[in-house]
Amino acid sequence: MVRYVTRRLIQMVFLFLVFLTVTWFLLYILPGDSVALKYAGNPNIPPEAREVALERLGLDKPVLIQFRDYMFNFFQGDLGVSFNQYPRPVVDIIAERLPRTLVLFLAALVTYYWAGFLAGKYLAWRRGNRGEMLVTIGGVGLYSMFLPWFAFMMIWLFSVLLDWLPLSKFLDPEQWRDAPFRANQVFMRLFWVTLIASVALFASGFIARQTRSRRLGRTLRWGGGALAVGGFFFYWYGVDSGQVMRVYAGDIGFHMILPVLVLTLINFAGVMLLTRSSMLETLREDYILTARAKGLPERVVRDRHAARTALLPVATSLVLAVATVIDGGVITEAVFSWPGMGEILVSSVLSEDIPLAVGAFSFIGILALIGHFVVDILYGVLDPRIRVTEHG
Amino acid sequence: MTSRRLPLEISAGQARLLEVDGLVMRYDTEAGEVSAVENVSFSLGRGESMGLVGESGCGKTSVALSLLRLAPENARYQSGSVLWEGMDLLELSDQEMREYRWAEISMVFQGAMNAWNPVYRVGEQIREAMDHHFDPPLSTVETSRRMDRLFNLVGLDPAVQNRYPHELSGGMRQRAVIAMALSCEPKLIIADEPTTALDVIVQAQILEELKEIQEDLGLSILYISHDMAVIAQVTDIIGVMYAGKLVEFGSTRDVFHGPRHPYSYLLLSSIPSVTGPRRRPVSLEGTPPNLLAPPAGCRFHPRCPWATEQCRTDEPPMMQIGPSQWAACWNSEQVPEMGEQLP
Amino acid sequence: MADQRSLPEETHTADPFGSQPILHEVDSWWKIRLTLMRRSLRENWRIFRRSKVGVFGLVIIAFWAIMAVMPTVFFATGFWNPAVYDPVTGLELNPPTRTMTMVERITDPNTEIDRRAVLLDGRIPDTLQIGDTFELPRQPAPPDGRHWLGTDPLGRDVLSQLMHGARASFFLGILAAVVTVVIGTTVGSMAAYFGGIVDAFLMRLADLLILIPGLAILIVIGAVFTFQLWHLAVVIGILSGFGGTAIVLKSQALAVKVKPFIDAARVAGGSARHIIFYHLIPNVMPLSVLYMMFTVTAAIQSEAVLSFLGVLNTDTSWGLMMNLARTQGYLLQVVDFWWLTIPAGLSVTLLSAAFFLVGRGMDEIVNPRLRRR
Amino acid sequence: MRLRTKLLCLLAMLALVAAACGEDEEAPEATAAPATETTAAPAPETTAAPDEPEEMDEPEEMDEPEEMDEPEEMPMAATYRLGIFSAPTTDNPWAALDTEAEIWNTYVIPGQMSLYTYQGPTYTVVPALAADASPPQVEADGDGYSVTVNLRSGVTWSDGTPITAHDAAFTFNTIKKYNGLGGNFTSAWPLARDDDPATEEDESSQGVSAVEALDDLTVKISFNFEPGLAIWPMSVGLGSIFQEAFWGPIVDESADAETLYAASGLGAPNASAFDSVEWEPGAFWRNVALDEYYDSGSQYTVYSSGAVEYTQDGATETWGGDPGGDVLADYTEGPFISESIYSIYTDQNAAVLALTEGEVDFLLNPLGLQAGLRNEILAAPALEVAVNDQNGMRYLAYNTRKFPMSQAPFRQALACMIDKDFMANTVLGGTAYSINSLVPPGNAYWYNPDITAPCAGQTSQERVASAVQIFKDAGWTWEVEPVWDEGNRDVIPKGEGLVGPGGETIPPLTLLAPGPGYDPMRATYSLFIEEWASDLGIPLTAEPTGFSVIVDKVFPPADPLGFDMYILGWGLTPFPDHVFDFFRSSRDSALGGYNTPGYANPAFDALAEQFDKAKTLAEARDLIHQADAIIAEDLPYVTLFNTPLIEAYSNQLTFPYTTILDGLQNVGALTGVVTIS
Repeated sequence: MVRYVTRRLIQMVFLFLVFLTVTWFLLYILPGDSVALKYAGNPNIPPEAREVALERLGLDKPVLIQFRDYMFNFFQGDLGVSFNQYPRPVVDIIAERLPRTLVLFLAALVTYYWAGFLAGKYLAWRRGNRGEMLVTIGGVGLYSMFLPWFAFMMIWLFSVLLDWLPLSKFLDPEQWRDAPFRANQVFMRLFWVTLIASVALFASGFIARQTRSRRLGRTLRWGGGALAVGGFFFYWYGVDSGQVMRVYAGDIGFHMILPVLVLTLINFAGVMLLTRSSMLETLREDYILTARAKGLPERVVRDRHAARTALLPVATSLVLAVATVIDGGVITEAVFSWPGMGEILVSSVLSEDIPLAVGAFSFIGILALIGHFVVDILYGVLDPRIRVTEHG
Repeated sequence: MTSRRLPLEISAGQARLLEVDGLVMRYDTEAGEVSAVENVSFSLGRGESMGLVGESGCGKTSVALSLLRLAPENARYQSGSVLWEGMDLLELSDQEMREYRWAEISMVFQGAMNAWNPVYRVGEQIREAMDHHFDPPLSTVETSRRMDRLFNLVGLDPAVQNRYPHELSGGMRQRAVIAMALSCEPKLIIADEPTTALDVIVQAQILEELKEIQEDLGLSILYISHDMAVIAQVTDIIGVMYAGKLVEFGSTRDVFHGPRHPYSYLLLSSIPSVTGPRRRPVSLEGTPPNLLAPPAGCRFHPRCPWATEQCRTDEPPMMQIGPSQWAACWNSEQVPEMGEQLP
Repeated sequence: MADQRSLPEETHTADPFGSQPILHEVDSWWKIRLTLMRRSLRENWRIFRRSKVGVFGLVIIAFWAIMAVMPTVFFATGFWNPAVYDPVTGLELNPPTRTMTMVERITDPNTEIDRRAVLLDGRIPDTLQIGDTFELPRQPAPPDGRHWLGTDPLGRDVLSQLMHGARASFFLGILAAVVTVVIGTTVGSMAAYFGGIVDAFLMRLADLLILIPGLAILIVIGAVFTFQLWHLAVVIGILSGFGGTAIVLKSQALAVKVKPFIDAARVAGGSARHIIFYHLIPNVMPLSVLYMMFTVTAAIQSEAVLSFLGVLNTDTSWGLMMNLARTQGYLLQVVDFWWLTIPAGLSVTLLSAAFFLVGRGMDEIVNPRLRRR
Repeated sequence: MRLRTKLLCLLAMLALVAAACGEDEEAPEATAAPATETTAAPAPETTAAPDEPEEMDEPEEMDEPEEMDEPEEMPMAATYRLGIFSAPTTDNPWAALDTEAEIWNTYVIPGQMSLYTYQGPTYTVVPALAADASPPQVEADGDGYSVTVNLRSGVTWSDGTPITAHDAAFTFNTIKKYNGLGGNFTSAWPLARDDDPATEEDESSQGVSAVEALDDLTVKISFNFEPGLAIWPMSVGLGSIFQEAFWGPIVDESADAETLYAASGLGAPNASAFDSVEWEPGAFWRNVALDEYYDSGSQYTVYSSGAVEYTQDGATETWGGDPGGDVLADYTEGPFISESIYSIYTDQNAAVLALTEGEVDFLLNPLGLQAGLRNEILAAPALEVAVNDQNGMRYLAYNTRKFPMSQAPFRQALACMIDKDFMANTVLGGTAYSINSLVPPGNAYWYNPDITAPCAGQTSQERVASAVQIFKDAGWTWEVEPVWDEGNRDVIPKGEGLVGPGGETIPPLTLLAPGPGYDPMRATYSLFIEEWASDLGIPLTAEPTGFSVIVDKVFPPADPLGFDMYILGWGLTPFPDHVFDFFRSSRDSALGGYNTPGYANPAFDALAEQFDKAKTLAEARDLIHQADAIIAEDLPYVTLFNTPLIEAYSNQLTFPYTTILDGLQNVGALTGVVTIS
């Protein structure tokens, strides 16, 4: 196991190096450079100014030297400074954008996976039902909806026609006037509090599964759940820091509803169909027949036996999707005025801001690599069969 | 065609536990109606063991699943009844049927590996059955006490219950399956190919143990197998199925020594005998019929060396041949004695 | 079929050629293979037909295929004059007009002109007095007898653009799909067949491609080249073929590799190339065709998004129609200018959904475990 | 289990949202406690006139009593809500002028002081810190030249301290310390090279050699050459001046410009009526009006002649010549608002929705609103519209270094075929208007109204005839001469085998234009030009491509022969020195300049030299008019069209004027003088 993990890690590092190199050079060979693009529109800037700018950004050095310097700094934790927002360090910019993107897209991801999984489960279970074709076609229709257009229609519906939800942005400036926090602090707090609550939930469930005694297990499961949810609310209502921040967190949450809804509608069908396939395969397994023969209620057969095993590929794809949340946001972030990593990705590439673009790309790469790695580990947790094959 | 219940004198005096009477079950498929079980009747008493043999696809598993009403959703019961202690299982509501399952009739599935859900521990899966069938529910202590007893009964270390199915060997898994089948104290166990995937030594051990358990607990067991040898070893009564029909029925001893249906004969002859008189193994030519459009008359006639014109048109009824032997063949007398060379 | 548990285990690799491993020397080999192929096609069609969603998708695709052919017919028969109906340079020189009245304060912007509107429209003489009327050409014009779906802000026929857009989508989708299949099957089969270092190299390369964020890299490439439709198709093909598809197909090919007929072919002296192209690839092909369908969907969607963002350099496409509506400010005027956004937006959805649905239908062929019993 | 986890997470999230939204009454208490620095009250402080029925449904506007510390004469105190389309990237005004020279930063960062400034809506150069109504003249001074400027007293930074000559000197010395800085600094404050004396040939050696504070209110600027109007006052006079007290220590500690740029500028003193108090990156930026603004209450009257009457504390000055013509604007300096909030909308469509929904009062966008929104904004009862000329142009450029573009008749004949009015009115549907001169008509002072388009007003038939005549006169010949067929309304037959006077054949030519995804107007335009060229027998292919691809081919000097023709656009400044920058041979793009056509005309260059030395506006205008006429005749550029700048704003807003070149966005949406009812 240790050897396997080590080998995987070495492979990952190597792969990452190659990825970094390819991205860097790909961006480098783009026509023009950051300075040319920036100054092309301003005839009042004399040529000398361009040279000054090039020198300042280090773009006057030979390619290989630039690359060597970049890599050297990269592995010392210095991602350089953005060309376009000179002299702002890339790390700063990413730190500013990442929390927003993470919170929005993780919330959307969890929601649409949850919705998709439920829908898929029922679709497989009630196979041949009249609704099946309707739901499938409707789901696929939504799935292939042209995202920007659909998003605008939803904004129009919910924010203009019904006037239930805010138009766009992630906060209401007038409410945030003189806020004691920066939005990122709130995003981070939201992220951590929710993460801790979820981990507590998951852990209590996991421990409950390990216990021999059923009663203890049930107590643990529900107790842990209640504690996690209770803790979550206690934090926002009982703890001073949470109370103060609650209004702001609520505002952000309120602004999140529409993008999460849109992303859910667009994406749930993919998960639904994956779950359906996976579940249909599971339903053909002998142990489903065993479970039925044991006289278990249908609900237990469906949820405990069929869906639990069918969860495997769904969970895998969830983890891989987590790894891609950053680049999924290009359109959504623009439409909902939610400037995050997706916006960075596009704008840095278009303005040939190499350090920022490579920084953002490498972040995505690292997330994806970790995602793949976690999938392997997760598979072991979810499917006991894998655990052993790994040993052997 | 009228259905006739077969009087079974072999185990006379015992109350009939299970009586299957004229069971007809068909599958609706897009290609048409598949006649999977055609007018099958038999009965089984308490403590008896019976075997159903036949080639793959002959409908024996369909019969077994019918007893639990677990046939796939496209199955339709045309006629007939499955009487369990006089009550027709086919008439029960889903909820009532669920209560019957495992508590009265349990099943040992073929391919024990696949019968286990890979993501739960063995113990959990057995406990689950007990949780749903004991009223009032068993206490935690009682459950684990029972569990230990079950594992001891099938010759497994009780510690095995905390392992995952894939961590067990084939034999252990099969024993655990038997333990699971016994967990709710059923009266009948259906053993569907209980030993197919195992090596011969383990196979023998398990069959031996099953037999012992049956005797100890006074269970009835319905064995389902394509393996004549297995059936011969452990059953009192045997039914031979071909293409959805029961073609021969009788005491195991009679059928084995003097099969009166050509199919039984050929099936038995195809097994080389180690102990008996040396004979040329006979091969069964051709393939089983397409059940979408079964042949008219006797379903075996296309492959039968003794088929006559009558066989092609008229379906033979079950006819009593001996005191405890029935066969559905117009020409049962023509079937040679075992050991005789074929003409 | 009778008994659920005694069904012969169907696998992904039911190999119609497996029983004739030695036939490849014989002249009639192709004939036999063709017959077999026809038979398997017929059988697969039978299975596919049962999938209602698959057939539904196929009907939509057929509809769009006809749409894609129509302009050629219209131009050839003279029904459409290229000067007017060309999707790029066509121009309605006599657009419908409407009579506008100058008012002080506007109530209905469609028939009355606010004083301010004079400033907004270069064609209105600013000497106009309140109460004067004025004929104003409508561009974009709503649907009428000449332009069934109206005209766009540049006076071009929307229907013609829609039809040409269908053509572009088909071209793009099919090219991307073919590239996906070719690369996916070749790479997957080679990795499976050779194993070892070849496998490691190819698979790491595939991992690398998976790491790359798709849309961003397409934008990068869009900035490097004059990014035309076929570039996009090839890039999407490579990304999806070498990335996800190759990995799935490799595991499939691995399953095929251990089948007896491969050994037989090897014993019979088949070269590596022969075995890969004649035995491995035909067997992973059905699965790769499935992925092909999903690639088409992805390609159509990517094109639309890239065009919408204005990164792609094409003449006509649905995404570009939406882009024009967006950059000219018609995107949210769904009621007043529906013909500028709804047909194009709906087309993207319909066609990509259709390919996806066909893919679902094919899934049931390729993966018998999903079939209804 | 995982399923339940997810469910609970979701529920928790929703519950949180519901809880936070549902209990607004707790909100102020929670906010008020930790509120820290700013002068404004934490809760919404805007007041609406109580008789305004439309405001009734926004309770928070009614809740709070009016802020009492607002000056008495201010009629209203309100929040001005503006939308911008890209997040500001810095709060540092130095960086905002150099590396971060993005319009979005300029919009939100309060302005710095300068000696002179542009006065809207005429863009007259008027004194800001300087006391003299018109810029003093440069005089010879030792080896070089210098100008001494007297400063006004009573001009203060936002922190209340006076702005002095020392601040100007500090600013220059800082720029010098960092070797000139970059971006806008380079053009505003050209730095004299210390090592070698200025030469005529090497423009880069010319610049400001020193800025000294003679006393608090006198500053002397020294040059190492004799600067023309373009340098003094149009560059140096308009250059930003920073406060020494605040920035001095930071500059002392910063070894390089990078460190200076990295310093936070939020709350740094500035010379506007606002202070930046809050920057929520990616979401909004908030500026709060000063309690005491030195210019508050001053009266401005702007005449169409460009003259400005300025009245402060009862004393009236007249700037920019004698008052004459109509009064374009007559207003009192504010601010009349309490704060301005700039919200970021990353998508224009969303921003327009926000505008029509009343979420913002004004959208700041250098491109204005899209033409297709005409109907929508006209129909919106709560919106007012302002339409203005854009100071810019879309143009076709010939690479005059190559045959046949090097031949004036060729350029003229093709330009003759281009029917700009047809393109603008018919093809572009009236969303654009054609332009002929290099200075757009909206720049009234510099615009040359005598310039007409080649073959202006001719029909298609006449255009073909004229183009053929131009070629023939120059000795060009065809194998098949193009003829206009009136019956088919087309050129039949098209020209074939066009050769130059020396028998040169025309190689296949490419016309680069932005792709339809980037700008459908220019892409379509290029296709029509291709069509017209082919009518004449010119093998021209339009190639719509990526914007950066064109920039890459056209601007870097690597391969000046790498293109034939291209279509791009320029955004321009009010002082039109671009007319010379774009075409004088010393600014050839091969040398790093902006003369992309490689145009070299000694007569034109001579005008450029005169312009460099011009001392008065009238003189400069005359030279610009002459230059514009030369280009319109010789056509290295063919100016094509311009689009109007459409802006919409809430009808609650009142601006002193709305007609201004480049629109209200160019004067920062007039935050200083706007009133909100």
